[in-house]
Amino acid sequence: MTIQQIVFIVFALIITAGGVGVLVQRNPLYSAFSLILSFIGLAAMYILMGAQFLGVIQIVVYAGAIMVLFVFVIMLLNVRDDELHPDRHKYLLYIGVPLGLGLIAEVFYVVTRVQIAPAITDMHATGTVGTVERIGVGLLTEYLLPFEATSVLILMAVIGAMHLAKREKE
Amino acid sequence: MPLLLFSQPFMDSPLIPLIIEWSLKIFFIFGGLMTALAYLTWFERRVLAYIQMRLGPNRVGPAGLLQPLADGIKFIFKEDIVPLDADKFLYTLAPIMSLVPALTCYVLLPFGDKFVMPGLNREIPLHITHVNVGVLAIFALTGMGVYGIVLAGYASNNKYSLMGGLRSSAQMVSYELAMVMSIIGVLLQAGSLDLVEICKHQAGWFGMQWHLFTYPPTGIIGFFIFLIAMVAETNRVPFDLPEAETELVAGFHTEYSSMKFAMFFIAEYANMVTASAMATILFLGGWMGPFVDQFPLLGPVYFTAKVGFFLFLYVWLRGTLPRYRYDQLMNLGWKFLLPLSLVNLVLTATIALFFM
Amino acid sequence: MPYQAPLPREYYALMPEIAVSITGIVIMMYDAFAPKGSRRGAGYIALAGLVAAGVSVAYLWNESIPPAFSGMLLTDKLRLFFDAIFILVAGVSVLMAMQPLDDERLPAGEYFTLLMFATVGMLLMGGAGDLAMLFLGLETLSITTYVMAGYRRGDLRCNESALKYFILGSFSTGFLLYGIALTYGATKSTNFLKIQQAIASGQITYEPLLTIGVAMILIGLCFKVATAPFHVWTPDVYEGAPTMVTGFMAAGPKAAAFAIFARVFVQVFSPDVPNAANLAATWTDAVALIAVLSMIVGNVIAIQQTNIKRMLAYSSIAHAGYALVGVLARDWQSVAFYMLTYAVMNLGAFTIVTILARQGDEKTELDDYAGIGFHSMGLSVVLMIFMLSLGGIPLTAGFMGKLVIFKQGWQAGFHEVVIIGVLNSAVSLYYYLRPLVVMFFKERETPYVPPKVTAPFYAALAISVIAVFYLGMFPNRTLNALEMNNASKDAKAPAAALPAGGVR
Amino acid sequence: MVPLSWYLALSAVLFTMGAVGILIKRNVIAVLLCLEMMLNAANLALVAFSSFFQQTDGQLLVFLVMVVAAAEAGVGLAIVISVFRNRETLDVDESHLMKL
Repeated sequence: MTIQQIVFIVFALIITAGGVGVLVQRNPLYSAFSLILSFIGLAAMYILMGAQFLGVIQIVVYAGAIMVLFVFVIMLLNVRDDELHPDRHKYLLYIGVPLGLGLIAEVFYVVTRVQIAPAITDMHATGTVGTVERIGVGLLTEYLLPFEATSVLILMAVIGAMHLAKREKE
Repeated sequence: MPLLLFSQPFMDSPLIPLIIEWSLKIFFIFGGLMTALAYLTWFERRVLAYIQMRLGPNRVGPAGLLQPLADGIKFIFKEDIVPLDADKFLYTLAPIMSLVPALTCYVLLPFGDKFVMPGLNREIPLHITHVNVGVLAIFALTGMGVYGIVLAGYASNNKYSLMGGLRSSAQMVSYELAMVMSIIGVLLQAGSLDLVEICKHQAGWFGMQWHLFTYPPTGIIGFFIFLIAMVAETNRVPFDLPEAETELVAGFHTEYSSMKFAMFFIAEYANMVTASAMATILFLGGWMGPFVDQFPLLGPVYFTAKVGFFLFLYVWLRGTLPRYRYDQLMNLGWKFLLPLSLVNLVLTATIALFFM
Repeated sequence: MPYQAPLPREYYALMPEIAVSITGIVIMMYDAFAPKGSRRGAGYIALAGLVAAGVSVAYLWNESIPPAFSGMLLTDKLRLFFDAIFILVAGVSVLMAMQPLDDERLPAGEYFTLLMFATVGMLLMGGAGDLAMLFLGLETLSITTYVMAGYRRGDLRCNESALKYFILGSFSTGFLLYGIALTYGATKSTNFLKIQQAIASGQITYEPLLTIGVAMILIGLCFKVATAPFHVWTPDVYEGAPTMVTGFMAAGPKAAAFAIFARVFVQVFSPDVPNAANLAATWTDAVALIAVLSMIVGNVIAIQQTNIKRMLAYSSIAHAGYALVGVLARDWQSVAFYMLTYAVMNLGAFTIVTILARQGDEKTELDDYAGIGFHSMGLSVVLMIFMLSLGGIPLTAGFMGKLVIFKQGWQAGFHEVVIIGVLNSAVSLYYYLRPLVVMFFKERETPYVPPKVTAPFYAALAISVIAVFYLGMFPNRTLNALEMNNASKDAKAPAAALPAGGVR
Repeated sequence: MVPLSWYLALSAVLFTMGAVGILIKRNVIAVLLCLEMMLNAANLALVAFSSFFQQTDGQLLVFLVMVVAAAEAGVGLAIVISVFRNRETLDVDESHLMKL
């Protein structure tokens, strides 16, 4: 066990715990905070892999902006606990849980096989691909068109959100 | 935390001396800062009193200098009240969520350049850790500070608290935009997100090539946008809507008492210091100033003096300005500061393109 | 290789997108500064911009432009033909929406802006040369469409439609993105050309990653085109959304998703690529199953519907099934032609439904159509044309589309699928003819006031009717443009390839 | 050093939790949170591949995905607000004006 592996396991547990928290919590605010925990763990993972820029951006964008928006809406609508409907939507539980178990099984199958395949287990994450310079240069050269396309996307999201959330003038 | 663990020095150098160095630095910086924060309250009350032609606290100790200590003792011994219908877990979590990011920021702030310890022959950089995305990291941490306030508002189960929390989150999110936009011009000039690099970039002109003065008038415009946004970010007068006592009792911390309240209080002052330090680093050259090359220890002095200026400004504003109305606040942020900062950014980029 | 800044001709390749984007921005400006009363102006600006985009597509048609913007944008016949479809769909949607927006006092500026940028999203999807571009184009389109589906924000059904569309759309986005991630992991690139090269040269890091990645992309796309096991959102969303938006959703995003389908499955993961036989066999089986399921599910459930919008929703599921036959046959031309015919007849049908639905989409049940045949003769006859075309009666576009696609399917050896398809089209005639029977032969119990049909509606209907007959009777020109008539099966391999030229 | 497969396994677990959550959660906001979780799972896989291949491409794509996620969250929450305005519940099951 190297120190990186220990760090990985710690943060993997945090991420998984956060994810489970989202599923188990009934109060959406608790779900949101579980997810924030998860995102912070993911940021640590990115930094562990050498993607420093994305690690920080993960916190700025997800934890600092998107989740604030979620929490804000939860508070604005003042949602408390889920109302319980014991009979309804049971069938989705019956679909969802086996589907999840199936996916997990598939994952472990693939993962064990990936470990056998030598091509990708030998590689290790080091180096400088994740620095701000590399990301910035990449965005403005090879990814110029997608980068511009995101501005269109954001503009539309702003206009759309404003239209939908605006109060009806009666 | 992760930033600290994976920052470059941790990976490269021998561990034991580094840990000792770190522990000492953390001890001094945090010890000093916590004391400074405590005295900031004294400072604020005294200055405010002078502005308002009063005396201010002058009973405990000479010139009231022991007042913070007395306040601290009072906070510790007060009864810790948790409202009956409050969400206990979140109610307790909120002050922690507020304080921890606020204090963590200090890990990243550079107080000066390196200095060589006499006799030890060891270069000690005057900051706790050094990451090359410092500006972003600070914004990440201050962004996390919103949650404390939001949670406090939600968990108290009190409509004034809820309103305060809502207002605060909206306010902080709105002003963060203008704030980030206003510093992009600076980042463009410095070509780095590294706080130390940004400071060093301002070393010219005898230590006075501050971003405030370069590329006129963009530096000054950016600085003022940053200043306004920073006051709004820290929820201070004239933008202290979340805790506007005339309408919201005390806003998000209405229900808090004792140490929990103290933690919000400390967090607010800690954020003020961070914001001032950021303004110093980004626009006023950080530790740079005349003769700082010859005497590296002048760096922290300059730095402290500049931060102190901003802190005085905070108090001054509080003493002189009335509070904004909420919609005025939002209009100012979205319809004035944000467009202005965008225009400023374009202007900076144009000047940089043609004159660099 | 060092990076080179894009050359001017690469910007030429982007002209349609630029034209439509600028139109969108101009509409926003116009809406902000125009006097309150003038609501139609935005629509006319949109039409002008679309015409400009159409001209630029025509200009690009005979140019040969290598992949632009570091391989992000491919310019070939596939892209340009689909671009033409998108622009046509957007144009008819603008015409269809002008009157209802007026009547219901909905903000016109935002609507046309959203429509314009949805078109930009579709255009980017058509020209995507990279999984990143594909994803962004798809998301631009989806996000605008979510908003348009909930455009009538005071109406609960509309809100729910937007919510369902959003949740299932984002769910599928998650699958698509995960598929993209795994494909990237398998091929070390997101660029289509490089992915193809990696597959051809056998440099896949790990085979199952690619298989699962492609499967997930398939699932994501099937959600978007609404094919059978992934169709559950379609009827509710189509019913709840404003009818003009439903018309757009049924024609535009579906065509765009099929453009990607053609690009990804017919070209990139084509069995013609060396070493791709296993992968292609896997997705071919899956797509065949999905196609058959979609046809059957769509048609059988459509028979039971009493709401015309729901009926058209199920019919669109069935049509997606037919179009998948073209994907199976590895023939993007037939898919493109099919989407063109489907778009015009569907838009026409939805225009009539919009006209008859009145304000707030109140009259979309079949009973509302009872006995109007002799009161609104014109509308009824035109609706009849579209319904017959959707059912695939000869001399109409629908027939030609089905003929082309089933012929290719048959030649490619998917006999069972084609037979099921033909049988299904026969079944579908039952429910396509039902509104006609109701309109002409059922007694009306409530009084009927003929709706007001204004110039934009006439224009939309005229375009659709002319297109339906033109494609139905004289399809040769279009098919020639697609190089379908003279292309024998042997000359197929180059037609299915990505545009050459390499990535700079 | 941490092998690539660990990251992939974690990402797959996260993706599965997100997908299952969308199916079993009832509160719309929780469903939106699960959507974010799915996107993040894909991001983790992309970053892992990208840093193991020593290519910037994957990380650039992650950056774009974050933009998309922000846009989606904004629009999604706006839709939630518009639904809530007209009907005072966030239960997905209660959205059944139209039969399935």
